[in-house]
Amino acid sequence: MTLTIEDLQNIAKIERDRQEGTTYQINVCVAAGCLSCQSGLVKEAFDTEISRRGLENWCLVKGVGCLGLCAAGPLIQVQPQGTYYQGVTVNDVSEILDSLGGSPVARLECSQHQAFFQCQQKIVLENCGKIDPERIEDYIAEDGYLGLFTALRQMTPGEVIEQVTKSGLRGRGGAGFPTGLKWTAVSKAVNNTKFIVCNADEGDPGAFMDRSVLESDPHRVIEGMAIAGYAVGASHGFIYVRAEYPLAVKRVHTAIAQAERLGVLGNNIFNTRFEFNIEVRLGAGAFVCGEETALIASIEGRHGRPRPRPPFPAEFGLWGFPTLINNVETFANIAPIIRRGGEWFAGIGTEKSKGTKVFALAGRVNNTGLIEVPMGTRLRDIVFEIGGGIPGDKRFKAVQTGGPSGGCIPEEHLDMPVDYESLAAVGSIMGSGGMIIMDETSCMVDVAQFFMEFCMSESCGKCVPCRVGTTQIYHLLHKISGGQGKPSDIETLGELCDLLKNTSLCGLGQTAPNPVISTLKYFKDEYKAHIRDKNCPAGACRMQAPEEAL
Amino acid sequence: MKKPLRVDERSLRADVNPVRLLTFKIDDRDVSARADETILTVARQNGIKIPTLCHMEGLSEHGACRLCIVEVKGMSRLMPSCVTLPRQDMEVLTKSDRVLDYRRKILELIFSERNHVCSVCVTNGHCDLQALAVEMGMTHVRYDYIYPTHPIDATHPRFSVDHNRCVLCLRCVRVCDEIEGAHTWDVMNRGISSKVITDLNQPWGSSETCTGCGKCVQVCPTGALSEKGKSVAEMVKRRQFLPYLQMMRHRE
Amino acid sequence: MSKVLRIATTWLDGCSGCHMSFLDLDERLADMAPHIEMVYGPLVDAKVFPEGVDVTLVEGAVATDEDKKKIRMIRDRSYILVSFGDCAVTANVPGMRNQFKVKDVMKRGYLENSSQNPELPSIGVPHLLDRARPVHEFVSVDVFLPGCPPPTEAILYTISELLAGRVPDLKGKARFGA
Amino acid sequence: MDEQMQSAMKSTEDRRWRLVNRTMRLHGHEPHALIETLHAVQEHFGFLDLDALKYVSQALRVPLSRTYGVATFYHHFTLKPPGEHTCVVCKGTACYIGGASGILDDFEKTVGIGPGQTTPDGKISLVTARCLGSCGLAPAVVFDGEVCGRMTSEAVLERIRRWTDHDPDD
Repeated sequence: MTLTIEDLQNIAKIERDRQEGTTYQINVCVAAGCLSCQSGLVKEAFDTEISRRGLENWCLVKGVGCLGLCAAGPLIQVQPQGTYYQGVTVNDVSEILDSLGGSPVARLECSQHQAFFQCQQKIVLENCGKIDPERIEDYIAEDGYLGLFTALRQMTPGEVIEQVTKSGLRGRGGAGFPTGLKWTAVSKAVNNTKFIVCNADEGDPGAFMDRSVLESDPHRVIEGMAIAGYAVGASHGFIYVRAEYPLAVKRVHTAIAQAERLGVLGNNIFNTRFEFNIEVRLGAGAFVCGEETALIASIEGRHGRPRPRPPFPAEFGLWGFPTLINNVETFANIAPIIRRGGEWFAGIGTEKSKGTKVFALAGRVNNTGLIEVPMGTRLRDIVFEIGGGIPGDKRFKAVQTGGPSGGCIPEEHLDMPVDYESLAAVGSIMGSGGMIIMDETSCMVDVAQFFMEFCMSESCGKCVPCRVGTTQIYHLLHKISGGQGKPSDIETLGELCDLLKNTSLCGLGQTAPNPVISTLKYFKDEYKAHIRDKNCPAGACRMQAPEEAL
Repeated sequence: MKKPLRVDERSLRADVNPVRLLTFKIDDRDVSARADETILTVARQNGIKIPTLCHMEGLSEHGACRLCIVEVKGMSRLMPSCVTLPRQDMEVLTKSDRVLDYRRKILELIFSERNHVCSVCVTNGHCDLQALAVEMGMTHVRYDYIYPTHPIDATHPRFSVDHNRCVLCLRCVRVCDEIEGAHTWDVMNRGISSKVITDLNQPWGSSETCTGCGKCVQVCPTGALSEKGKSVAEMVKRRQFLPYLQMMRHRE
Repeated sequence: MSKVLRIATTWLDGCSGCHMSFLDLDERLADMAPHIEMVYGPLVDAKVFPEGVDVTLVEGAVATDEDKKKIRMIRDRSYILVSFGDCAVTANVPGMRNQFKVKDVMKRGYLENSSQNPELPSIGVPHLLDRARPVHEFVSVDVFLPGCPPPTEAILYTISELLAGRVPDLKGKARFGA
Repeated sequence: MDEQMQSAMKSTEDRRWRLVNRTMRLHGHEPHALIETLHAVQEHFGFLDLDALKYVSQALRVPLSRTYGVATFYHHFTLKPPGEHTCVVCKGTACYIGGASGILDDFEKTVGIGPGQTTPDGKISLVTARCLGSCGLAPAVVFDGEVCGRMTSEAVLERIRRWTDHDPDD
């Protein structure tokens, strides 16, 4: 028995009726951020209280994915009004239930009209905070798997790729390679066996977009992968996800099982000859496995050491077979593109960077959390409007994008639009979308040292420039931040950074110097103060006594 | 239940056509090559010297020491010649100032990494690393030495391993896996803590899988792997077996 | 050439082997004599390191607090500083203790391996630094002359070039270990 | 490990080994199941000991040295038994900016162990994580699997005191 479009529509209708059958709906965020603030207990308390009062047919409680404003967790949203409540505890449950039908509980309310909610445009996160991630029916009620149906029944693989190409979508994992080109390359590779890999090894410290998407809307990723499988001619997919994200792993497993049971994964999907299966593979704590060839090695059960490219995975990937590797957010964009057309997607964003981008705001900013904005949004708007500015009257110093491979952007460049090219022009990268805001209390030498320590311990150790170079750079930064640097160290730093960038084997080594290069460029005075005056202007570094100096 | 994924063999590279011939330039000289030959191979065929460390004729390419980097016109990054295939009309520079400068810095990084004390090394005078320093005109290391703590394992009856002198070229790992077929050696940890190990990081002498063939010792470029009982003058590595074994295995 | 080159030699943590190699110049020393003046070093009888030295050859690694003071003073008083031999260039054998703590090295050397009166030296000996390090990690060095010891020919070449007013280029002429 | 012990492991009544064997079976005992299998061993036993590595190597036909290499390449795997309680301090960027290094310093000063170490009595292990993805709640610390956000040194040490002074399991 295979699934038909009528079955799909039927499931959607039943689900919508179920949800619209109650007057009120309370969405409790049960993504990792809010769960760690005990939102699980809050949801339980709502369930208990509602059944105690016998209101099951009047108010529906739903555990949903990330509502975005993690700083204010646990968050809940009451529908149909859309009222947000922040910092909700078990003790607030009765009061909120009492207020339904009357005026909202003012002391807990979190204005839905603030810039944080108003300035966003959601495609990837459209279902986050709306649907129950553990119920496939809820996803289907929001047009889920309609994209897969459209692709399989109404389009040829070539037409699918054409739409993706037309959309202008670029890889959301960091480098921004045009997705359509990648798909074309894999589809053209001549081989009966091909693989699809979803890279969910989100290793950038400071990024949690992929985790939220997998926790809040896993079916969207599965659907994107299946469409990709159809387009390039692959019947097997892997989701490579960090073991550090147990909740995401669990929800992906649940989602795959539901999809198999329903028949949107497996054989003869939607009565076609297309078959597609997905397996989950756990990462084990290696940032370098975000690199395509290291990721492949890891799925093959080996240590994640990259190999020289070419050949690219599109020709020679998993076990030597053509392999398409895209990131979670890239796959999450596919179903909407197929449903609404590439042109619709291409209408959003800037000339060269299309669509929206999810960012994880963290660091010294009021509204830490997850946001999605059109490409080309001004950095200043993200930090000061959506992010709500810097807490405690402190002065903004820099925003770090792209994680350990990215750079620190100073105030003078805040008015630039966020897209791939603009970020590269100021020495940073889009990366996967982590955005760390730093204020005057952050020392840029210390920050550079932090990132270099990261790269040093995440270097796989295969090629010399990265293995020894990161260690030497870290050693120099450590000396400088401890007040033991020599004036010539700045030049040596610059030389080593240049060496790593141009001679390292993989992307990790080639981009590892970026945080140092960008801080040297924009904050050289801070380096000089450490070396010449043995002083940390931000007061973050601990200087050693001069006698100890060499 | 789903069938477990079985992958019986690796797919072969279909993206390179070995029959095709092409011409390109190395150091302004016109050279011709088969499409599946690396820049390094073609350079050596034409008598152009490019220094190498992890590369070894007869073993798979590792592409990790980065000493064989060359400049390719139109590309900002330098390319390792041991794994880069030429393209028609490509212009390769093997001795530009930029290339020589980077190579020397990389060699200095290698020297700074471990405790290479040439004066008290059994391969002093027969060491690939030492020879590279002379060849590349490296008279000192501008980076601070790291001075890691590394043990010497002399538990094997005939050989010993001194990790202070290891450059992680992994020739030993490859020869043991690809030629001897034992895969006794591998690498543990990562980054600067990487270390070659036998079996479960146990003393070499207690390894169950080591056949004692000594191939790893012979291919080791430095004094990291050596034969016991050999004096400095005697510790010359014998590597003729490698092309010979290759030939014998590929005969009809 | 008219000017006489004022040369000093000194050794820090080294074995004096480099100085021996220097003496191996033998009769060529006599040829050189009219052009150079040895102003300081173990080979001549001068008590104080003089000011305004043209060339100083430094043998040995910087291993004690005294070495550290000395090399800074020498740098100040020398126009050209030559790192003379592997110990000065790489820390070589003195650097082999760097893997271990000074305390453990002393214990091993003076207590565990001593059959008579095991005792740690404490009077009149300089304090060991945590690590023995090459000279150029402390002061700037103009010429690096590696080798353990540097070959006599390389020493001759170095001095001849300096006499000719050129900075010697030792690339390919000397090697570590030697 | 001798033959006897191996067969004992394979047919063992120990539920944990049965689960590990099940993982290998699900992947057809293919060498590519190595990492998945090591995950299973660590999940059920808390760490990877040499006998387990040897057993997995043989069952999946993976060279011993490669198994050891893989087990030590990935930071998630540990070859030492963990303490009774585990405290994970996130060292992601947001947590670092938020003061995670101060927490680690104070932890070391008070409890006497650094990251990757276990107290001599085997009670507490301190681990650092690269990023828990709870950046919105920085700095984040995990106590025996329970993620706590916006932590301070005092709050962390208070939790640790509860573990050492009054262990509910005792």
